[in-house]
Formats: sequence, structure tokens, C-alpha cells
Amino acid sequence: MEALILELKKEIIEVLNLEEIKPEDIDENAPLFGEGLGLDSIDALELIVLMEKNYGIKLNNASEGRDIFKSVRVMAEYIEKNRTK
Amino acid sequence: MDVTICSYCRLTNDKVVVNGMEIPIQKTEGPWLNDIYRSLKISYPKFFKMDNLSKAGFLASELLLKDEIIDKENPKKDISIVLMNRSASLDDDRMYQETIEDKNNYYPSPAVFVYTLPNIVNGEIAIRNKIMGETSFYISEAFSAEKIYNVAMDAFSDESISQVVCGWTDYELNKCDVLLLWIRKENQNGIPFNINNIYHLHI
Amino acid sequence: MIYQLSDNIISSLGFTSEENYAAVKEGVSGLKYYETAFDLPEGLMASCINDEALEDAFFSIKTKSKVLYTRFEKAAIVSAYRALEKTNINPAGDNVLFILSTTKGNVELLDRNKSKQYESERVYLWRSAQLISSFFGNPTEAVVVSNACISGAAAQITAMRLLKHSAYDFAVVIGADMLSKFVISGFQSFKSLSTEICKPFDKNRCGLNLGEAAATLIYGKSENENLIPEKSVMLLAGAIANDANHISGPSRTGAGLCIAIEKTIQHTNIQDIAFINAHGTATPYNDDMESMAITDTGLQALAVNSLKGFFGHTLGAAGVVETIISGKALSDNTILQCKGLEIQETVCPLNVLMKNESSNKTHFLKLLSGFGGCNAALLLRKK
Amino acid sequence: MNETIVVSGMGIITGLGYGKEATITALRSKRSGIGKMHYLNTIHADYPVGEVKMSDEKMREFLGIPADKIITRTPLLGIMAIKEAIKEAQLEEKRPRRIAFINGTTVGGMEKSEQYYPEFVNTEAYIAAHDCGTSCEAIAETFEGFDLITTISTACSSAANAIILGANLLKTGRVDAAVVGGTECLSKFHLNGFSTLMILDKEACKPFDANRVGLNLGEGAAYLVLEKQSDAKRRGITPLCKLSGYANTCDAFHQTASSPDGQGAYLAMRDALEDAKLKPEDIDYINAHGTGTQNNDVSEGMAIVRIFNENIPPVSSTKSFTGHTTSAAGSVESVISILALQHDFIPANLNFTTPMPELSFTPVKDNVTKKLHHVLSNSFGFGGNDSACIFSKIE
Amino acid sequence: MNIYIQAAAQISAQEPMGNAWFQRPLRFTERYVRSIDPNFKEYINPMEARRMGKILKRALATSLEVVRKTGIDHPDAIITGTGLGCIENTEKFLTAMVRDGEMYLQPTYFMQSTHNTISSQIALHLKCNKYNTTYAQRGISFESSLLDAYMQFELGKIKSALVAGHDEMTPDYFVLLDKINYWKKGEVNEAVLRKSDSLGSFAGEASSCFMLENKKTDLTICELKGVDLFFNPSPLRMKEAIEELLSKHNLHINDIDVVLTGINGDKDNDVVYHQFQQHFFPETPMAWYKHLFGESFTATGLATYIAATAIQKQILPVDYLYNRTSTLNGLKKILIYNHFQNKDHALILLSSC
Repeated sequence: MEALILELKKEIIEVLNLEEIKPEDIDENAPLFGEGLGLDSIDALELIVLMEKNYGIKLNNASEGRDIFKSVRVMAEYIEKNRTK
Repeated sequence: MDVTICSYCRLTNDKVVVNGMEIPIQKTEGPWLNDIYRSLKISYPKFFKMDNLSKAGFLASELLLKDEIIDKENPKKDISIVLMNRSASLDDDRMYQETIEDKNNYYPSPAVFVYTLPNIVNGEIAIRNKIMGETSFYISEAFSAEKIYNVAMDAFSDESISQVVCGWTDYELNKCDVLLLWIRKENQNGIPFNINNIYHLHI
Repeated sequence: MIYQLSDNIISSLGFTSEENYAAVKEGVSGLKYYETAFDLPEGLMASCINDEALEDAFFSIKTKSKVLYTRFEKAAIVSAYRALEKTNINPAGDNVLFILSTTKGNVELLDRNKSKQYESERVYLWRSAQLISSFFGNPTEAVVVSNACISGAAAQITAMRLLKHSAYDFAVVIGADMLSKFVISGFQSFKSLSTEICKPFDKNRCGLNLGEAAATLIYGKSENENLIPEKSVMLLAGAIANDANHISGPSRTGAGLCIAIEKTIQHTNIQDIAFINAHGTATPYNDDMESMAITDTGLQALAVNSLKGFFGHTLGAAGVVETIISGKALSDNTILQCKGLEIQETVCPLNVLMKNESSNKTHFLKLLSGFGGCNAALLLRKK
Repeated sequence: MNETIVVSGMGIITGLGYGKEATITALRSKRSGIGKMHYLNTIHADYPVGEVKMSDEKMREFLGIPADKIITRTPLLGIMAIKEAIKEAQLEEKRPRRIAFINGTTVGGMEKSEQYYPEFVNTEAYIAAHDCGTSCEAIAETFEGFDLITTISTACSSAANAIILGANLLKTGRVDAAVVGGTECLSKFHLNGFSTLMILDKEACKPFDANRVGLNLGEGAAYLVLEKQSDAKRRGITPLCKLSGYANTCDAFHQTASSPDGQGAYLAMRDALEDAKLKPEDIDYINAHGTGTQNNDVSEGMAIVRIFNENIPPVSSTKSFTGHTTSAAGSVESVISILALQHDFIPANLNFTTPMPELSFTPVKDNVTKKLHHVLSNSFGFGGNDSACIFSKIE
Repeated sequence: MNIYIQAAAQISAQEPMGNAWFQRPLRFTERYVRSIDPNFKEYINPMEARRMGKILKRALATSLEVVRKTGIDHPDAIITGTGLGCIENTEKFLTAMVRDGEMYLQPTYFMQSTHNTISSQIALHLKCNKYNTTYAQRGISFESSLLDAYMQFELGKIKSALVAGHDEMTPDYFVLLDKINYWKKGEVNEAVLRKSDSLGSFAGEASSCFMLENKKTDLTICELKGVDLFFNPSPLRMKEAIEELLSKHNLHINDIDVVLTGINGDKDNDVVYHQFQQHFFPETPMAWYKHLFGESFTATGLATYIAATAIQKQILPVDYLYNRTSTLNGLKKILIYNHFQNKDHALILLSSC
């Protein structure tokens, strides 16, 4: 689980071009949107691509992401449960 | 107001150019400015009393005004001399400082001290040509065609002034950088007096 | 025409224009004899700014600047600061132009012993001007006028021209020169210094005294009517002309000064002129020359004074200091005495005042002459 | 400078067919042009689209363009539409002195670029055809005598902005007539783009419906010929209608999403009304942008409510007929708005069943016959580029 | 009606933002020169910048520079000209689409690929709800933007406008355009470009931004007197247009001090400028600038920057003068003439004020 969280952090940094941020700067329990990292709806779409590309999880609707992208930990838990690759 | 450059003179460490034509100078082992003086066959013994800044400005003015002011005697109240440089009179200031630096060898020289003002060069040119209009000197960090243009044009705000000797006269640490312009208002001949042309004449 | 919006004088007589004027009106001179000064072999009669007072005044300006300023720069800054303080002008605005009038600036830094803490560029006048204007956050490049002893008048003429046709609304004209071994030894070598209080226009005048001052005049365009203080003085006209005679000595005839005066007063009724504040250095030649020019221009009946007996010759500051003091006198309906004068005698006789008089005339004429054969005249008027 | 600008001709090609006749017929019979994809080769063929049912070859044949001439689909559609517009305005027979052509497009020659990318082996000619300006030039060159051309590329509001520029060119007297509008073909590029934004509907789109999912892409072209009323009169042309007002504003809210209160849309409609010197109650029909995405329809709907309050005129989105013709949408829907005005007819908003809880109005479900005087057409684009045009009957 | 250029900013192959390079421009011998970028962190915070391609960062930085200089943070119009738009992001999306067969595509590249991303990002950053548009007409994209602004000033619709021209050149697009003879095949230098005896120029990038206003202030750099576009104009039409432009401002041919052209070393391109000069301005000094910046769809933005700077400084260094004369009658009026492939033509007239 912790390995997946770290992997996810690195992937998020890369795909969202969070140049100034290092994996250890991201609190896996903090909200990704709004307060925490301050991500927006386009980032959500990018994360949906990431989920499909890297873990084979297909989300059809942007609103589905809302619950999944609460925090890195929630994301990782969801991936563990649903991954197809 | 249309102002044109009737003649111009560029004086540097290796060249004397008047109205675009290089003047041949007989070089000797001696000081460059003295070589120019001799090559021009001017007879003005006071020249040798001058500091380098005044010498450089004086020589440039001689070349510049050669055909313009043949009459050196009658007062000319319609001409101003407005000059500018970077180092003021520091070249001479340093020489004077040497004369007072050493307590044991203290011999303040009035002949050197008298040149420790940049506007003395205006005075030398004025005396030589009996020019009795305004004489002003400004300091600028670097050559600026724009500033030269502005102060020269401002000289015409005195309505009795119809001609101005203006430009850049700098001499410091053996580096001579002079561009002198003879400008005239309401004159059709010559290069238009504008910033662009001043800038290019200095290159 | 441009208006004086504010002013300041830093001199041996005080650190405000008002203190200076009050002292002058009382007849107090700032000249003092120094047995030893500036590491020079001879004694000196001079008017010097009190070092400690200058340091205190500079210290009292809260600044974030980390620059180490020279004495010359400090005096100029304090003077400009005190003049600006009395106005609502934001010196950091790009409609404000600084004009510095000085003959020798930081020349004392040529003395290797005094220059160690400063960068080598510090001896350049433009560098001092940069530091002074940037102290106030001013974004525009300051103008430096260095026209020997007429610099202070030349700077005011420059201000008048620039305000007329440029976008600037205000010109902060600072005139400043400090005494140094360099300057004093030079004048001594000329044998033109008097060891006593100078005697302008006097039969027995025998030379000048040097002085230190930093003075500031803030000029504004006449459009800024509401900014103009009640007792403002305005600069109506000014001219510069050359003698074309001799680089260090004045013309024997006052030809250049005549031209400058004529140009300056050409549109003025002479009856309106309360007095002529002459250059009056108290050298034999200068004062004779001035008497001739005043006579040749038909002004010999006017009251004449010189302020050199109060301040000495403050070189690049003289034009600014003397314009301020004369302006205060004009507003005060007073013509100041010519301190030092005992027996008036010049080639052409003049009406030089030996004690203060009152006059409610509206104008005064300011004269200056300097090395290089330059002469300047300014005409000013009460608001 | 205050002279009335009129529309003296127009042309259109969309999924509804080629020409005004085909268009009005389809609208009247509520026959949508949205359906299965035929010409675009993509893995996303399951998305329904408003495709123009003509192959490139067919259009070349119709227009008499030789097979070896390099031309992409976007300008082909444009030429089809411009021909009709020029003919109606009689620009060739009764030539105005100077004529401008202002084209709106975003995709340009992308549909060929994506086919040959990245190598363009043996097809170098399509490299130059990639940029938007080339499409404009290709269309302009089919008609002798355009004096001034340019391309506007503000995504889905491009054609509306072309109308605005054309009107300004006329008002400042730079030209005597302006052919304005937009053209856009379907491309994999923007189909995939919209797909990544997850705003495409796998079914027919449902503008202003509570259960809307997203938009259907369309393609097409449409142009208006604009001129001053006095010039039309001089040329002996009876104008179709007036362009009485227009405005361009920016939502400045988000790169792709519209603000929840529709600030940009609100300002565009408000300023267009002001430009036309009309009051909200003067508007008889709003041809909405109404893409059918969650975001657009609530934003635009809120803006409509803010402007019209209680008195909301009939609203419909004809994207339910044509699909979203992106850069061409502004002129496609302007032509539809003018057809509505000419025929006193309000086209239906297809596929509507459930009112949106956020809005106090519902779109017109069925065709309505009604006397129309002033019609408002909205066109909004990515990046918050919001424009509105008002067309009015000449009475 | 008067229109003034109040502030200007540029990012190009010369030093960005400031003007120090103007009198000492860099010279190039490469076929492909990219712009020198400023430190974008001074303009855009990293969170905002992270999705932006080069062209967007340049656009935002130059815009913020003119906003800062003028204090106009809500211009009445934001208008961008860009020949190619955000080609870097377009390529990223296109490459991924072709490579991965329309799978796993990233929305960011798509949403920042459209041409109007530039104007809308500026509006977004400034929170400016006003007029906002984008022109993409190849070599006259910038002029189209300027014309739009000009007309709106004329119609009294606006009092201020931010007008910009931006184009980037990616390595891939450079290669593509190389295939169709946009670039010279051998070495490029001033002498080669001056010769104009072969096809092609060298590739550059151009970002320029101007704040226009209808009133003159202390900041004013120069006045925008006119801008006109022409499609396939005949010589007669061009003559007419020049006469109209001059007479509108009571000017004579001799009042034009310099004609600034888009001479770029391509023989087909340059001959048009030479003819233009011979026909219409035989006595007027001709200037060029593309030898110092490279060819770019919106290079005319840089031409405008140069002409404006020359008028402001009243200096046009000999580096820009094609016929190397340095004596000018003045620098009060500069006419910028640009054409693209002899189809799209444009005139811009700038004047001192």
C-alpha cells in the first residue's frame, strides 16, 4: 500500500506538472482538490486518464472521480481494489 | 523648427574625421593631440597650456568651424556652445590631485587647477572664436544622442541664438571621445539634426 | 515661467531656509577663521557645515538604503529631503526630475586615503546624482549641470526649459559643493582667497572666502496653481552668455554679463526691480566687472547686494542659496545689506546697501559669473 | 458610422443538408442531422455526429475542383456555403467596390495533418494546409475579388466573431461588403479532445435537459453577406434582415468551463441588447448556444434568467439538429436564426424531456409558429469567449 | 481619434523584455533560433504555469509586463494574433493520438491547443470580462489584431486594448516547414540573407505585446496612425491604399522617414519588397529586421516593437537599415510593410507624437 502511495504521488507530480513539489510534500491524507494541493477540474480529468492508462480503471464520468480523488490514500485504496493491470 | 548639422567632427584616439572625411595626421612619438595640432598647422600657442579635455575639444572645434567662422575677431552673440561628457574634468582633476597629495612635495599648480572644471572647454572655444552666446556643460553617465539633442535644441529657446556648437567632449585616462556638431536653425543644407543622426555620427 | 514650491538651505547658518534667512537678516555671518583645516599649510576664512549636525540630520531620515553616502551626498540628500517634506510631491513619481548643480561633487575622493570605502565610480558626478535621486526612489535619470560658479543659475534655467516642454511637473534643483583640500588649495594657488571676512564691492576688497552649502529649490509648472505656496517666488527669465575673453579671469568690460542681463530683463520694467543680488565675490576684478555690466545695462541706480559675506562663495550651491535668500527677502519686502562692505568703490559706482532696507517692489535680479568666462542672470518675481 | 448593417445573402451546409432550403425543410420536419459517422476514421465511431453527408470527392465534383488540387475538408465545406451566399447577395453581378472575407475556423487543415502526421511522407503539400489561414485563403481564392481577408480563431465562437469584425469593417468604411462566417470539418483531433474532457454524449444530445450528458460534434459551414443598408439599396438588393446588435465578452472564469452564474454570457447578451438599443422584452426568440453539456447549459441558462427575468422568450438549441459545428456554429446558427425570422418560425429543441432544476424556463419542445421581430443568437467558446448577435426583421 | 502605444514588451531571439539589445542586436548563423525566455517565475506562479506551453508563458509574461507598465489591468479588449497558435500542445496531443491510437489522451494538451487559449488565459489571469478575440491569418495575424483594435477605437467602442502577436516554433514543426522550403538549406548569415538568391529564410519565434490607449500620457511611446490589410492587391490597389493612408493624415511620401520591411532572404519573398520600394518609396530608406529575429508568422509584432522603439529613442541603428545609410531625415513616421507569400499584405503606420 505505502509503495503504491509513493508511486501514485510520483505519477501525479509528473502528469500534473507539479514541478515545485516533491512526493514527500504531498500529504496522502490531505484533500487533493480545493484546500490541499489546490487542483482543479482539468486535473481531475488528467487523473482519470492516469487511472485508465496505468491501472486499467475506466471512469466514464468526471463526477465519479469526485469520491475517488479525495486524497492520495483514497485513490490508492480504490486502485488496489479495482485495478486490472 | 528645422535644424541641420552644417558640419561635424569626430575625434578619437586613432582618428580625426570631419564631415565623413578622415584627416591625415602626421604621427610622432609625442602626444596624439599635439600631433593633430601640428598636422593642422594651427598657430595658437595657448593650446599647449590646455589640459587634454580642452585640447581635444579645441581641436575638434577648430576643424568644425574652419570654414564656418573665418572671422575670429568680431563678437558673435548668436552662437551657443553646449557640451556634455561622462568624466567632467576628472582627467585634469587627477593631475591636480597629484600636486597636492604629498605633503612634502606640495606644490598646488594654478595652471592645472584652472582646468579642473569641465566648462573651461566651452570657454576655450568661445575665446578662440569670440562666441558670446550661452556656454553650458552637462554630465551624463554615457554618450546619449537624445540628451545632446535635447540640450542643444533647448539652447534655441533663447531666441537670439541661431547656431549652436554642441556634442560630446570626453577625455579620461588617455581615452579621447569627442563628437562636435555645428548646427544651425532654418538652414536647408546639411544633415538633419536629429537623435538618430547624432547617434550614428558617434559610432 | 515656473514657480518655487519649496526650498531648503543647509549651511553654516542653519539647516532650514528660514534659519538661514533669519540669520542673514540679523546680519550674522557664517564665516569663521580656521587656523588649520583640511590638512593645509595656511589658515582659512570659510563657512563650513557642522559635521555633527549634518550627521544628526541625515540619521533622522529613516531610510532603508544601505548605501554608504559621502558628506557631499548626505548634505544634498538632507537638503532635498527637507524641501520635499514641505510639499505633497511624491519624489518617486516619474513626473519629478532631479537636477544637480555642482562643480566638484566628490572630488575629495581622489585623495586615495579618503576613497577606500567607496567604489571607484564614486568620483563621477553622474554617479552621485544617481545615488541622490534613487535615495528618493526617483525613476528618472537626474540631470547634472556643471558650469563652474554659475551652475546654480544654469540648473534653474535648465529646470525652466525642461518644465516648459517635457512631461515633468516638478524639478528638484539641488545645488551643492563641499570644501576640500582640492578646492581650497586651488583657490589659494590663485591667490584669490581673503583670510578675513570678504568685502564685496569695497574699496579694500582683497579676495573671496569659500563656503559649503547644499540648497534645494523645487520648481513646478504654473499649471499646478493649487500647490503654489502663498509666498512663492517665480522664475521669469534667465540667460547665460560668455565673455569669450579669459578662462579664469572675468572680462575687463563685463561684456558677457551685459548680454545675459539684457536678455533677462528685456521685457521688464526696471522700476519693478527691488534689487540686484550680485555675484560680488569680493575679488577686485569680479566686482569691477559687475559694476560695469550693471552700469552699461542702465541698472546703476538699483540697490545692489552680495551675500558672500554671509556664506562665502559656495560654488555650485551659490546660485541656489542666493536665489532662495533673495527670494525670502523679496517676500519679506526687505533688501538685505551687503555684509562686509565699508567703503563702496568700484570702477563704476553702485548703490550697494550697507544696511537692510525695505522695499515693496516685486522683482529682483540675480547675477553670477564663473570660470570659463560664463555669466548668468535670473529674473524672479513675487507671486 | 451608425448606418444599419443588413444581411443580403447567406449560405449553409451542415448535417441537415446543403443550402437554406434543405435546412429549413429539415428543421420544419424535426429531422435531425445527427447520426452515425461515415467519413471520419476513428475508434470513437460510436459517438453520434452531425456529419455533412458528402465525401470530399463529392464536394470537389460539385465544385469542379480537380482531384490533384490540394484542399482539405474545412475549406471545401466553406466553398460550398460561400457559393450560396454570394449568389443570393448577387456579389458577382452587382459588385460592391471592396469586399472582405472573414472566416472563423480552429481546426483548419487538421483533418489531413492527423492523417499524415508526423512524417507527411509524399504529402508535403498538406503541411502548408495545416494552419487556419490556409483554409481562409483557399476559400477566398474561389471568388475573384476579395480585397481583405482574415481568420478568426476563438474556438466555438469564431464565426460569431467573424460577423462582428465584418460589421466593424463596414461601419468604419473599410469595405463595402463583408462575407463572414465559419467552417469546420470533423477531425479526430477535436473529437478526441472533447472526449478527454468527457463532454461527449454517446446518445443524441439533450440541450437544457436535466439529464443531459454532453454534446454531439457536428461539422459544417455557413456565411452571411453583410453590407450597409444604403449600399444594398444602391445595388438593388432586398436584404434578408438587419444585424442590429452584437457583443463579444469574456467569461474569464476557467479555460474550458463556464462560470456557474454565466457572467460572460450575461455580459454578451446585455451588451448586444444595448448595442441594438433593444430591451430584453423585444427579443422574440433565443437561439441558444446550448451545447448539451452539464456546464454550458446551466451557465447559459442562468445568464438568460438574469437578463430576461420573468419574461423569458422561447429558447431552443438547434445543436440538437446539427450537432456542435464548433467554429462554424456561430454562423450556422445565425443562418438558422435568420431563417426563423424570415419564416416566423421557432425550431424545436429536440430530445428535451426533463426540466433543469436550476432554471426557471424550459426550451421549446416543438416547432412554434410565431411572428418574430428580433432574434438573439448566442455563441460561446472555450476560454470563455462569449459572443451574441441580434438579427432583426426589416419592417 | 488618436491611438497611442503606451507600453510594449517582447520575447524573441534578442534579450527579452528590456531594450538594451536594441542598439546591439545579436546576430545568428543558425537555421533555427529560439527565443530567449525571461524568468517566468517573476510573472506567473508555478501552479498556474505548470500546464502552459512556452507560447502561453511568453504571452502571459509580455502581457503582464505591459499591464504593469501602464497600470491598465482591465483593458477594453484583449486581441491576439497567432499564425500557428499553441503548436507545442497541439503536437503533444497529435503525437499521442497518432502514437497511442486515440487512447489515454491528456485533456490538458487539447484544451491548451486552441489558438484562443492565449487571449483567454490573459483574460483569465486578469479577470477581465471584456472583448476578447484571436486572429490566425498566417503572416498577417498580428496585423489583423491591430486592425480589429484600431476599428474599435475608431468606432468609440474601446478606450484601451492589449494587442499581441505570438508564435512559437517547435523542433518538429521546424522540420515540417523545412520540407516545404521555409528554411535555407545551408549556412545562414546576414550576407546570405541580403543576397536573396535562394528560397527560404531562417526560423525564429516572436512574442510581442502592446497596450494601446486613446489618450496620450507620459508613457506614450508613439502613435498608431493606421493599419490596413490587403488580399492579392494589384500595384494599382496598393498605390491607392498608400495615397489614402497618407492623405488621411495630411502626409506626403517624403514624410515617411523609413519603410520597415519583412525582407528575410527568401528570393520570392524579398523581390516583392524591392518592387514595393521602387514603385512607391524610391527615395525612402528601407529597413529590415528578420535577419535579427528569424521568420515567424507574427514577426510583424517585432517590427512594430522595433519601429516604436526607434521612434521613442529617435534612433534606428544601422543594423536595421537595409541600404546601410545611417543619415535619416528624421524618425517621426515609420511605415511597416509586410506581405506573406505575396497574397496577404499589410501596412502599419507609426508616428511620433
